[in-house]
Amino acid sequence: MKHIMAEVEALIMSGHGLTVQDLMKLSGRNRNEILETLDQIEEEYSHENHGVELKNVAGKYSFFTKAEYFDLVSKIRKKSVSDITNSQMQVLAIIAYNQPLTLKEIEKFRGSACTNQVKELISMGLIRRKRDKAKKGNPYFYVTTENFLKALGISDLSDLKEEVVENTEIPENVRRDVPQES
Amino acid sequence: MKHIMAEVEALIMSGHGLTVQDLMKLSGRNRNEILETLDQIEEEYSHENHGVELKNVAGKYSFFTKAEYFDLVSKIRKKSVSDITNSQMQVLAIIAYNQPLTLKEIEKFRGSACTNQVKELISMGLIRRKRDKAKKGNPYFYVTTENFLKALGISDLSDLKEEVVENTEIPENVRRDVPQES
Amino acid sequence: MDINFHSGNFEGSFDLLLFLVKKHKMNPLELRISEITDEFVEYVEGMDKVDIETTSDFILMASTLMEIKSRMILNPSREVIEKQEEIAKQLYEYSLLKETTEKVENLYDLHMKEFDISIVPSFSREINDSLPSVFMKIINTVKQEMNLRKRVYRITKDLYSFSKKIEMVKSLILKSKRMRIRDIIETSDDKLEAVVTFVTILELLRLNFILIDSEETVVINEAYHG
Repeated sequence: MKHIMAEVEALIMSGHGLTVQDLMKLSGRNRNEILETLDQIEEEYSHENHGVELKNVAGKYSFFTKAEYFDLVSKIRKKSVSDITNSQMQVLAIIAYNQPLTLKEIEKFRGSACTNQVKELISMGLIRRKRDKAKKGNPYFYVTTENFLKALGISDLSDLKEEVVENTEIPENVRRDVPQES
Repeated sequence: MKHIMAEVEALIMSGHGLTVQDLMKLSGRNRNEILETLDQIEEEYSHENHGVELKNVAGKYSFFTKAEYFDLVSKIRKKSVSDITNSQMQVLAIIAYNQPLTLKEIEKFRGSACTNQVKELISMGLIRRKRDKAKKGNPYFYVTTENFLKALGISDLSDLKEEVVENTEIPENVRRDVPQES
Repeated sequence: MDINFHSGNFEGSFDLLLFLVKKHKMNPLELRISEITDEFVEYVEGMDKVDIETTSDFILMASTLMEIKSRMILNPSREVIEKQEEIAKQLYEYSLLKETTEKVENLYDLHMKEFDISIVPSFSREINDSLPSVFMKIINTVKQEMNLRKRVYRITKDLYSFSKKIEMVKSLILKSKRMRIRDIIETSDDKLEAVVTFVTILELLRLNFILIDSEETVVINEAYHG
């Protein structure tokens, strides 16, 4: 088992984001072996004697320096920071949680106009619009992009949703009654 | 002591070869602390459950994948320098000889488009782009990397530069035309 | 509990409602309006009535709550229960949204502080991963040659463009028909020009202008030149 750990570590550290599939193909191991190994590596690097950690971002595994060493690492590395305003963040959250949504639906959620925020978020590459040709009137829908997952450092949207529902502290039996947004 | 380990690990993993001096300056730790930490990290990564190791190459500390995983890791390095095509080499030579150059300037030299060659050369690590904020329009410039020199078997260009500067026969105004490596 | 809230403390009436629901450890979906209406009204009365637009939202909510509360006490009809459920559902959606916004913000801020890393493959083999061996060989020859002559290396930025170099090398080869690669490269003044010269040779090979005779010699391609 130890050798798999070393193999997967070497692969991820020298690759630029590898999926479980990539790792299976490269190492010739099966899915369970890879998943188990990823867990072990994640566990190992979560210890405080490590300054880097394993993350699944948009389905791809990479190592990142831990946020607590940001000040230190930023002395040698630069990151371009794009500031997101509160209102943009709100619109982004509405789309993230309920996508796909039309502009009208977003505005209904928020209770006010948000054309500007939507435009800005598109130009930041965090959301994009798509057209649903099947629907009447060919309306535009807004959805989050892969860049959104990358900006948040999460593997997929379910990460976000699960945690949110857990945090709202609603008992299991009630939660099931909540109307599910598609 | 654990935190120093994490600090040094984060720094070395995100840097491109750091000296003990660099590490002292960046972390604010003294020489002994750094040396001891480097020993600990080296020890830790020498275990067989790790696929990478800490190495001191010419006084600079970097992590490398272990030799035994070379074959595995080389499967993901699709872009090998030895696969360089003639047209890529042409573009490389133009950049090497006239750097820094914008994409437009490279294309002017060559008389045809070379976006693809430039991209491939970047992915091979032979050139990189940098931005000149002082210039109008913030254009990207392309320059060769240290990897390029390594691939050529010329470890660095500094001997060339030194010879130019040392030679007093060269007038000031010519010296200023010497392209500076960053 | 301090009730001197300014309207700025809550972005909207749902914020205040959610605050009270949480304070009473109530589940948003099992909202019991009668239990929190008085408090809600108290807060709204304590507000600065400066921002009419914001406060009107609170006042509207307060009156809705009061209406539901009184009707619940007097006559808990199906209609009024549905009204309460409607507010409960909206409140739940609002709390999800608030939670999501916070979560997105936190994740974004956190990941902003993380740098991706990438490790160089095993360094001993790395050196083998280089330009074609013939290139290496020639560059090394040039290096030795130049060290020997201790030339003055002056890098002039615009001395040679690639096309000029091609013409130079072409005429050189045309003259002698057959040349050692090393001799062609040696016409260069410095390392970087040597690179350009070598690439020129490769380009002429690609164009079939010349052919490789042995590993170190090129000849004019007679077929090409008719």
